[in-house]
Amino acid sequence: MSEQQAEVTTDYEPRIVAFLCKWCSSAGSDLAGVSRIQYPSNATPITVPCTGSISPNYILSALKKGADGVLVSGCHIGDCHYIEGNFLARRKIHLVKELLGFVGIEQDRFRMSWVSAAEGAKYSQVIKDFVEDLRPLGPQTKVKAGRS
Amino acid sequence: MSDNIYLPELARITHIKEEIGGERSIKTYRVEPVEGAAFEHECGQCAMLSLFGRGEMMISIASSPLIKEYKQFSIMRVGRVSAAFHELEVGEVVGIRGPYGNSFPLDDWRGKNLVFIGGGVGLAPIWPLITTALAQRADFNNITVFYGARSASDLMYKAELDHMRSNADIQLSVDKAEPGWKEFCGFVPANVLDKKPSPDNTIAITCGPPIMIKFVIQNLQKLGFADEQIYTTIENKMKCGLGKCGRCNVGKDYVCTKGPVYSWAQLKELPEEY
Amino acid sequence: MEKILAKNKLDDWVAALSDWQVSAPIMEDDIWSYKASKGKVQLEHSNTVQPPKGFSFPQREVFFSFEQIKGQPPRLTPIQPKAARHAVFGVRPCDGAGAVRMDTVFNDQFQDNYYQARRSNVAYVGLACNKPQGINCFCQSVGGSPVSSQGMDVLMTDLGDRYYVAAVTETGKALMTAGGKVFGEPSADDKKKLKQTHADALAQPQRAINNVDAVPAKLKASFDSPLWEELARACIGCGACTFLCPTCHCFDINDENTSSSPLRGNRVRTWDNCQFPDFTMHTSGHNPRENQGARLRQRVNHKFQYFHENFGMSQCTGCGRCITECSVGVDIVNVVNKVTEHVG
Amino acid sequence: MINLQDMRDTARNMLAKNEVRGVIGYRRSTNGMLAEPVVITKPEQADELIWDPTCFHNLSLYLVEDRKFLAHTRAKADLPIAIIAKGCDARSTVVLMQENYFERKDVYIIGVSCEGTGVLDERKLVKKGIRATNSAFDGDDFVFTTEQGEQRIPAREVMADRCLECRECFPKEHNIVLGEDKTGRQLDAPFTALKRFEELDPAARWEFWDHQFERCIRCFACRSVCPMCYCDECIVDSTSFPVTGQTTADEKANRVKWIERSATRAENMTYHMTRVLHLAGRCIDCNECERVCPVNIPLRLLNNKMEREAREQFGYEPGASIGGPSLTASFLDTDPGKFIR
Repeated sequence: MSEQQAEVTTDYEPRIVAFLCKWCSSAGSDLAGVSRIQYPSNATPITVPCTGSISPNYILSALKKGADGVLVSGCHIGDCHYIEGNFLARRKIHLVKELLGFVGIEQDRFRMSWVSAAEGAKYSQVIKDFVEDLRPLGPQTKVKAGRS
Repeated sequence: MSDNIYLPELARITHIKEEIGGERSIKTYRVEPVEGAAFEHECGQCAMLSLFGRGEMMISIASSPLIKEYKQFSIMRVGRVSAAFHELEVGEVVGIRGPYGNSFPLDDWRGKNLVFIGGGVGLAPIWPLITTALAQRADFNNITVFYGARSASDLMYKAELDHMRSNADIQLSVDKAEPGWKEFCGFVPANVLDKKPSPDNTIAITCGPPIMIKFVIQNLQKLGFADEQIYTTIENKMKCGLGKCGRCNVGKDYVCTKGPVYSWAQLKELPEEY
Repeated sequence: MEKILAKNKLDDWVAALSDWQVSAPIMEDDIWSYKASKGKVQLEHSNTVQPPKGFSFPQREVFFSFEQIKGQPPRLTPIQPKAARHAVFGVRPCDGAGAVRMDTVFNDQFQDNYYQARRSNVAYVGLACNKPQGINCFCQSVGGSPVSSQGMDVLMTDLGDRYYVAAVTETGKALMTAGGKVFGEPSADDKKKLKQTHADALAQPQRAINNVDAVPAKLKASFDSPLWEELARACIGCGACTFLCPTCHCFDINDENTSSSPLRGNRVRTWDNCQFPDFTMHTSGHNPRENQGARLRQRVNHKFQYFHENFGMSQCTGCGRCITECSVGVDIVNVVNKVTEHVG
Repeated sequence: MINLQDMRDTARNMLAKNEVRGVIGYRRSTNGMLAEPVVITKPEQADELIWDPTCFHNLSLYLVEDRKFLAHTRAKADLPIAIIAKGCDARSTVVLMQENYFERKDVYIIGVSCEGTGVLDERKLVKKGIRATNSAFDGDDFVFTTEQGEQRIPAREVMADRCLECRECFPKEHNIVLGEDKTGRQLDAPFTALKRFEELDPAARWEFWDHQFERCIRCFACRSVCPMCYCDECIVDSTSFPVTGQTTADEKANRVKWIERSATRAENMTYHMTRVLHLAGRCIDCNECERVCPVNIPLRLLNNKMEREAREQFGYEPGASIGGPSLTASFLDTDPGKFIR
């Protein structure tokens, strides 16, 4: 522990893959930008039609390709453009999160949030919090390819 | 060939010709080694072409062994690697290893009549044979080339074939009649039966879709060709080209090393696993 | 060179092989598998679940890495296998025979430089089977024997409190010479006991393939038999039988990219399996071996007919793994017997 | 106690009366004492059928194979096919019908109750050092024939873990059923093995799974044996099986490669986790995947974890009813959402 890990974590910037629903969270992230709200640039956004369309495979794939954290963000419950997409996502993502924890992958590496198109400030806060929570965990090496 | 049997040599594309357009377009590529001389090959042999990051594919060499400076390949756009190949431009560098497989016994055929029967992209594997025979025209008796495709716009090597008419009997066909088409209308096997090439002192070489080959052979037999007078090539999925990866076998033969060239007399002894 | 090794001196011999990595069967996760020995070797195993073929033919091997910056020619860097000398203890005769089959394939016509680089550094220290290791052993049906030294560098025979150790190759002699004084000279009694042990081993009952010499011709005549489909009815098309086979050598080659810009990746060989439907599927979707019956036939014919026609020996060495590990009872001995008994 | 003769007579009569196309059941294999799956199509084959503690296979897999075969040959089946189904097999048959893989009328379920026991875990028997040539049910015991003579062992000592924890050893969905309903005879509480594992801290759990995933040889026996793994298109295959002459080069070229062929830890983990998530709410704990694994990867733990989450968080029981919703294509307003920010 300690020294070696501390050294790694000081100049370490977590890389986040953020799957954002096109109708809410993606618009929310735009609003954060347009409103010139400062937030860390660690997240690579990928816009998807709906959180309900996210296959667990996307999340595993992001981790395999070396993402330190994965965020799934969509409309608040009741606001889904497709009525029930985020309800379905809530179930599916719950299972993914539980499974990751079960095999011993830090559950903090995976996060879900509801961010509406009007919540630019919330989006920036979600990213800020995520980056801060990821930082002490150090680089994600468990699922990343090329380890063996 | 280097000691590393899986390591391709780098080769530069020096010429690309679009033979046929459409979804399943066919392009003809010339490649030259980036360094040193190209390997020697014989008519009917194949080479493994590499596009790094995409994979490898086994393609028959479509240029005559008499041409030393480059190798020619006609590639149809059908899968992962071939689709990516079709995006390439002149000057780009690919990988090549080979030559693989056996070859047509052209030397045994000197003094004979040759009848070539090709369909679609199946003209490419026998093209080196046709061009070599024509380059050594005096060594052979009559040379006839039957070639057909779905439509006139699906015929490859059109200009080259027209150019050959002074030296060989060229018989083209299209599957269905179309305006302006003056030659045979119908499938290739029917054209063969229509023109009735004589089996006397003749070797027939056919390549094309499996179903075409099947009927060509039937019709040749009707015309009196013996099994030993009929040659064809077969293909199977391949990965190594070296008789090791184990997937291209037809019975005991790995097509990549024992094939792809077979006389019908040999092929009919093998199970139909291709 | 023939010596005697007291069982309690086995670890001393292993310790003397300081220039060698030593692997031996170890019980872990409830299965026997070859693992680095860490100085202790106990040869009390029934056969391992996986044969030792992976030492020279690993499940995954990088041929070369490639890198291409847009607009520039690709750069290829061949990856040569690390050449460390490796002694594998406790190899059973069926797996020694398997090594001979693998060598045959990888040296036929084109010598496989990757296989050879590893193989030339692997030495097999075999252990004769005084009795069959499982209920599905049938090495004697396929030209092998439970006391065969085929493919081995050294063959050990368990004589109770001691091993009778015989060098088979020059490498084997070197391994034994390295042991120096841990070995003793065999007495006349030891030699007598060895003879008796081997005779007893050969007399142990095994499963049997009927009329084995006629099998290649009979299989050839049965290519179109409807029995293939029937016998493969339960087959689920997994790869357990071939991946665990000491002689199955089929592989796939793929480009595995690690970066898209600049393009970087590895060309990788991985084991493949004739029981998977995609194994022979053409790009067009046409599949010459369309159903599981045809795929079972390929596995059986490759072992018992094609290999015989090409190399004059059965590719199957009778280890029985494909039977024991099949989850639905596909049994190669039964399949061969059933198919061939239907031919005159 | 199930009377084998009843099972054989049922199969024989239905085949003789032309009520079914075939009967999927068990027969003696040529590999020692084990049973193997068989499809019998003639009344005279009925005497091949057996019923003993090695009948662990989930035969509903062969309902899937049968459908695939029919689709491939474009054959039409006028008659149903019959299946010998234990409680777990019947539940997976229900899931298949729930997913419209086939209809209820296409299958005739000959239910068999596991009664006082379940089926054998062969590995537990091997660990006891018993080499048997035959096995039989007898009340709460299994009776093995060995070289030393008959050996009677309490079933719970060598029974499969899933049977110890089984909540439904009686096939609720059936056309006819053999044996008594002994629901509630459960020997261990559900998820006993899972709970034991979960006592480990995350680092220990990771160490465990890291080791397990590294060992996978990707023979895909787990996928091949699973009745729920019926997809024509699977991320682990090098090709998509619905490819025909009409499939365009673009479709083939643009197929996403989610996973590499290399059996490395990362790829293996991606494979197994994807599979587990795809089975969530569909896996009925027949545990065939773990049984067939040649290197003993404890896949049941993963599937159990999903099963328990579904049960405790969403009140979902897989294989409960043909008309019911599927786990991941349905939701409740009360689903937990506290983890969402």
